[in-house]
Amino acid sequence: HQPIDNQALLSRQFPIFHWTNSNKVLYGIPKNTGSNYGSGNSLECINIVNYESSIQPNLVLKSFVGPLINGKTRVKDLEAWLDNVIDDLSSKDPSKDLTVWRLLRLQLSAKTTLKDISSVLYDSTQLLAYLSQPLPNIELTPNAFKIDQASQMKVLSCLQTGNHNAALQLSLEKKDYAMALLLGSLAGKNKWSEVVQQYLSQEFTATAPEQNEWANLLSLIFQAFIGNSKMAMDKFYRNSADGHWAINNWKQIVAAVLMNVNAENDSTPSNTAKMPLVVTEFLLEFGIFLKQKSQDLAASIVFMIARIPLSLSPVMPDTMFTFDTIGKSSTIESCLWSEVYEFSFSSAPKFAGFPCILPQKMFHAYCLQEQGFISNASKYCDYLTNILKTQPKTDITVMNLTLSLTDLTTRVSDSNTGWLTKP
Amino acid sequence: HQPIDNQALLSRQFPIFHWTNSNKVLYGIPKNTGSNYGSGNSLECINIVNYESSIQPNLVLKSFVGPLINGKTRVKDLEAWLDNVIDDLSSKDPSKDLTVWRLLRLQLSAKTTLKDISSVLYDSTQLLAYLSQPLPNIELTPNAFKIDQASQMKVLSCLQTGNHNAALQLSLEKKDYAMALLLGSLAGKNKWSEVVQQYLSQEFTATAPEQNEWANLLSLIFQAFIGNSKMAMDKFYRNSADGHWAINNWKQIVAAVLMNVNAENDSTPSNTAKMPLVVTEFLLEFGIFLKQKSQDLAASIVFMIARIPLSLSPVMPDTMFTFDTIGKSSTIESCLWSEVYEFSFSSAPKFAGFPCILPQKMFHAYCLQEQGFISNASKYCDYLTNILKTQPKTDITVMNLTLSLTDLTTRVSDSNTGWLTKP
Amino acid sequence: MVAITNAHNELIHDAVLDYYGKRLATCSSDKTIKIFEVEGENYKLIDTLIGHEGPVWRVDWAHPKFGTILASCSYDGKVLIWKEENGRWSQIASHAVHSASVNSIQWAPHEYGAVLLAAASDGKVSVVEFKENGTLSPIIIDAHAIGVNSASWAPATIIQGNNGGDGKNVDELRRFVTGGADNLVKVWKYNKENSTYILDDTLEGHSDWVRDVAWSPSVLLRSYLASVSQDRSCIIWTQEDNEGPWKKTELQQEKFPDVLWRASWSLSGNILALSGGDNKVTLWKENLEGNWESAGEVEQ
Amino acid sequence: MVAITNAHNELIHDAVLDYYGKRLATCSSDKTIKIFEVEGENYKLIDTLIGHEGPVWRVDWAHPKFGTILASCSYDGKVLIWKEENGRWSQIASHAVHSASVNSIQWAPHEYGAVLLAAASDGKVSVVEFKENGTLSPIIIDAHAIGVNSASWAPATIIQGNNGGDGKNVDELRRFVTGGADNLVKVWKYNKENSTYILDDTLEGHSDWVRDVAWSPSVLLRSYLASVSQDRSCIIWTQEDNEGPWKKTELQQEKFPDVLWRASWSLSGNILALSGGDNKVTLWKENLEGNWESAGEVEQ
Repeated sequence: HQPIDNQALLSRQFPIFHWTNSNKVLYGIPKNTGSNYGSGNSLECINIVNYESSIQPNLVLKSFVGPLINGKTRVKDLEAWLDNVIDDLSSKDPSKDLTVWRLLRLQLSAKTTLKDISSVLYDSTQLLAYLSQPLPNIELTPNAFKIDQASQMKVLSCLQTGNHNAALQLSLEKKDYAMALLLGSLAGKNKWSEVVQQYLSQEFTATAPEQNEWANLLSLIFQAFIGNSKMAMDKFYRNSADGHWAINNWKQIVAAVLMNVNAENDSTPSNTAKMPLVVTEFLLEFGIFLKQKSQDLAASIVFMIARIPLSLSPVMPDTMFTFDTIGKSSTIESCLWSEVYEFSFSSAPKFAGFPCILPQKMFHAYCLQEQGFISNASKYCDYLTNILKTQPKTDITVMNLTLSLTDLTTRVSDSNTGWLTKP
Repeated sequence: HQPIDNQALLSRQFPIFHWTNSNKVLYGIPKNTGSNYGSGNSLECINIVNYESSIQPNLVLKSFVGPLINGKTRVKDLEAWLDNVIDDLSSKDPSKDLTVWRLLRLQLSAKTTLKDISSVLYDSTQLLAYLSQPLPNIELTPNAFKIDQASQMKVLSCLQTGNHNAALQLSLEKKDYAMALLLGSLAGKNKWSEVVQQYLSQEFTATAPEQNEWANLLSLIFQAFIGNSKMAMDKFYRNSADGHWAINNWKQIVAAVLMNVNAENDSTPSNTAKMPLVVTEFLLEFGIFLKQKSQDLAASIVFMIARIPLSLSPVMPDTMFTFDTIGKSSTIESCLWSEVYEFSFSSAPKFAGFPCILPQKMFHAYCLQEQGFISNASKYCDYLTNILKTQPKTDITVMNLTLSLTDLTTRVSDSNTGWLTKP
Repeated sequence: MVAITNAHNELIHDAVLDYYGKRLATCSSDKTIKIFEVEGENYKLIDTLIGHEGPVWRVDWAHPKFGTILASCSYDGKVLIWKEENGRWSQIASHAVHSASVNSIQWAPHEYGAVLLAAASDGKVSVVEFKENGTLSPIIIDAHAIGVNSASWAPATIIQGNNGGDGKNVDELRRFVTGGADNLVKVWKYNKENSTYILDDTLEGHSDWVRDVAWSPSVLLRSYLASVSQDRSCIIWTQEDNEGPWKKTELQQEKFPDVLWRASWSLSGNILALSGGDNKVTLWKENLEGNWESAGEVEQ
Repeated sequence: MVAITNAHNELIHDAVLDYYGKRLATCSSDKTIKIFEVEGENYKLIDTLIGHEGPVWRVDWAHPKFGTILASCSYDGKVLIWKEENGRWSQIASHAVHSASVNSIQWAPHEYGAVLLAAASDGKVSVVEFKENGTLSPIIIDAHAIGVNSASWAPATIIQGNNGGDGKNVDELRRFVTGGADNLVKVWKYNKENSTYILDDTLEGHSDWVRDVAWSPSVLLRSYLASVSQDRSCIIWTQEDNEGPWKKTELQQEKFPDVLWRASWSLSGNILALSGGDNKVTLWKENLEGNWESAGEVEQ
């Protein structure tokens, strides 16, 4: 391109576009008549049209059954709306990732299990075909170790003298992991975890490049359930190949862990906080890893599954990462998701909402007014007025939101009165 | 021997012996003058002597610090008495089995651990010499199995589809017990126990006659801690060699199990009822086995360790065996043991004693009077009078004991008054 | 310590102290019974009771509440009751239902009244109650056809009642044990409906005449019987809770050197004393495992 | 739908509806400003405002609480203030501090008062408050030496105070952004102590003149700036919580077909409209991953 002639630019007719206070837009677009230079070419037409004539309104926003008020909004209506959105989106684009929508839909129901959530992340039925294939009939040749009788007797004597450590050490020296695991189980939870850890690190190291990454997953599942998730994440942080595999397959990873919460633990509905502690730990550590690798949306989904509240506080004491939005907060989906997610906590005792999503709710209200959905915008203004009353008046965000709400409320009521001129 | 001449017997002077109501005995023993036949040989001397001149009084009975009354008897005194008895008995006969004495001594203390009890049953320090011997440096050759990679992937897929059973089955088919144990641990307590059971039965069957019986013990320890004691006993019931081994080595067996209660579980004193459930189950099942094999005293010791109360009710719902005495109830040791054992429960909340040992306490009182320990006998009469008042009057045993107590009390007060004739 | 020397010139078959330990009765082949007063280390012959026409086998003092009363039994087939009143002894009753030697007598638990159990070589035992107004008709039972050598009362025991017409929920259980020349030991139980004692159990084990049986006075809930025999063995019989089978335990594996003659339990039932033809009085007690072990010997 | 045709014969540089959507002001290279009344589908020319001596670049309506007031800026270096009273328009003030073309004007958030921000080719921006009694001395700042093409106010924001002498715990944060012929975007913040605006941040990224800057009115806690440039790119700048570094995001990887001229955020800040030399008005919004995607195009 040739260098710009700044002066010449002042002689060009550029398109004009302005948003207006009512939900109209003003624009003027010059005709394309070949050469754009020269005076005399002025704007033939300045148009003032409704927002929706010019810009495709967001139908999901329009149909949303919010504001979601506990005790007032019927869960069935919200569920039906979610089902419709899911149907719509998937029929328009079958490849679109609808994970958050499906997850929220599940989280509204008290009957949802972790296995249901697992299936949303990853449909493991695709594995069934593979599973039904018979394995090649490999003849079993010994390739591992079981301790000899003399050592067995030593192990017994160690136990009789109450020396678990010596018994374990002996089994591990002889690489009899089955015996070591049994001994570990006798010695209590910590020792058990140590033995599992040693077994996995010995037997599951990806030594060869062609070593299947998926062996990682088997190891990870075991580590998650012994409460070793933090240590298991190390590999992902330190080894970039493993880290990439984890990022690319995060759904299968989370799905695999969730699928293995056993029946004893999974009798509680998953939209309560009664997930086994080791699973919550795993989700937190994995979510933080994803955050670290800038996989924000994935991390958000993981935190949602862990039922972490939206908040400006770090998700764990020793991290800086927070979970305050699902997806970029300036998108309408993110606003709707936040509100539905918040609503899914309604039945939690003494639940007072997520104060950190107030700006998103205000943004939601602004978008409603802007796109011409005045009655919904009005509802949101009332809703937000009520919420702000319950918030501490000295909170800076509350003050700013109050100002914004005043402006919006004025704008909304002006829209409603049509063309009356103010004095 | 020639047939007895009944008539001739009537012409013989036999020794005469009678007990008396006061604590004296009457006897007359004819002289041995070669031929015992013929008339004219009469009893030269009829002696009336104090009990203790003729019969060795029971010094343990004499020194006993009973009756043991909660709040009145000082535990220190009882402990000192036990220590003295133990010293005495062991110095007189170093080979005498003092297990019950030592156990009772331990059970009076709140600081006693299961490991202490284990050491009383079996001093495992004798194993330390054996343990310090280095093992022959056997080169490790593979003699066990670890699943191949393809199977590993299948296992992973099973887990992803939530099919624990298939994953387990595969590992077991491939005889990878370490993997199977890990999978079992994921699947919950019951599955874990099943896997352990299968592992033990496959890997620990005594196939060859020279197979070390002691492998049984290792297997038994594991089975006890997975709550499989009932099943573990089967082997002892069905196989007479194993059964004999169990009877002959019951102390080492119980000691081994107790020694392996891990620190997490063993922080509670063992004279409370807070033993891990699986250990109590083991002790009950093993005790019942010993009872079945008529090893009553051994069974009693096992039940004591399990802190089963003395009672006429079966120790478990599905058995007929009871634990109502430690050793034969008609012995003085048994009486003292019952009372000390009962006393060791004093600190249990709302403890009302063991009604089933009332006859033994009465018997104890009778023995005291008989052997001339009149002031102690008197204390016991008062003690029993108070206890019987608290018992239901319509209880048959209580009625009978009340009669016996009346007789004894009369006899005791008669002893005290010496030679006064009753009108 | 008192030593009464040369009480009789002929065989002395029994010597029994009374309840208070003040009176000693001895009986002998000389057909007499001697009563001594015993005080501290001294003794003094009070009376010699004459009445029996044959060797007097045993004497037994009644419970003091009935007075100072003694029973005796003899080869002459009679049971005589003697009483001391105002320092003087007299025969107050005679019980002559047996047609052969009466070999043992024993007063019942005093709660039953003045009841006497006698065992005789005519094969019968008799239970006779002496009432204030004179004797009641005795209950006579065929016990061991060839002859009964000994009979011993069980302690008075209360058992669960039948909730019969009398409305009470408890009953008395009255039993005694006999040993016979048929080598058997038999247990008898009182039957209210028939007002007699019926056979409760027959215990086989001895291979010769049973010479003495003794029922332990132990307050434990297990009944112990001791039977001694000319077969030179002593058998202990035990029963749980007053019903069910009797369990047989040989006192020891080997036979005694000579015949065993008498058995008696200490008042607690803790120790069993046996006297035998080897001129020993041996003492026995049960050990923790339920076997019987020596508790010593009474030395001369 | 209203279509105002041939408002001017020469280039129309700006056309802005008032707060109520009833008045439309257009300005042109013909040096005039035309005021139209718009009602439903009809419009009517009310007045033509004459006063500028060069092309009028932009007009901006003040908040109705100040009355029906319009500001205009021109190549002639002047900023003129016009007011409608009783249906008649007149020029009520003139702001002539700049010595070259005034390229953009924008009234401040009405909470600040009747405050106007002007950016001029003399390299300065001026902030002038119009009081009841006449103009206050303007604050003049050297912004971009070669020339300032655009300036845009941040929304009125309250922040934590310093707890200074005035006792309050909150403060007003007044900021605006400028775009210059030096290719830079600069953020300015009011400093109370010095009563002037000082440079808060300098944002490099464009490779040619920045033609327009727009501060998003979004109520979210993140500040968004859009800058468009002759270099045919649009850059979005974001800052968290009013402090810290600004993060730079290219609107799209590839350049636009022609220069970009104007940028404006919708009132919610949800959508960004860009107008450019390719005669298109394109709409943009952020997606879930934080990238910018097309939200459509405004069709003629």
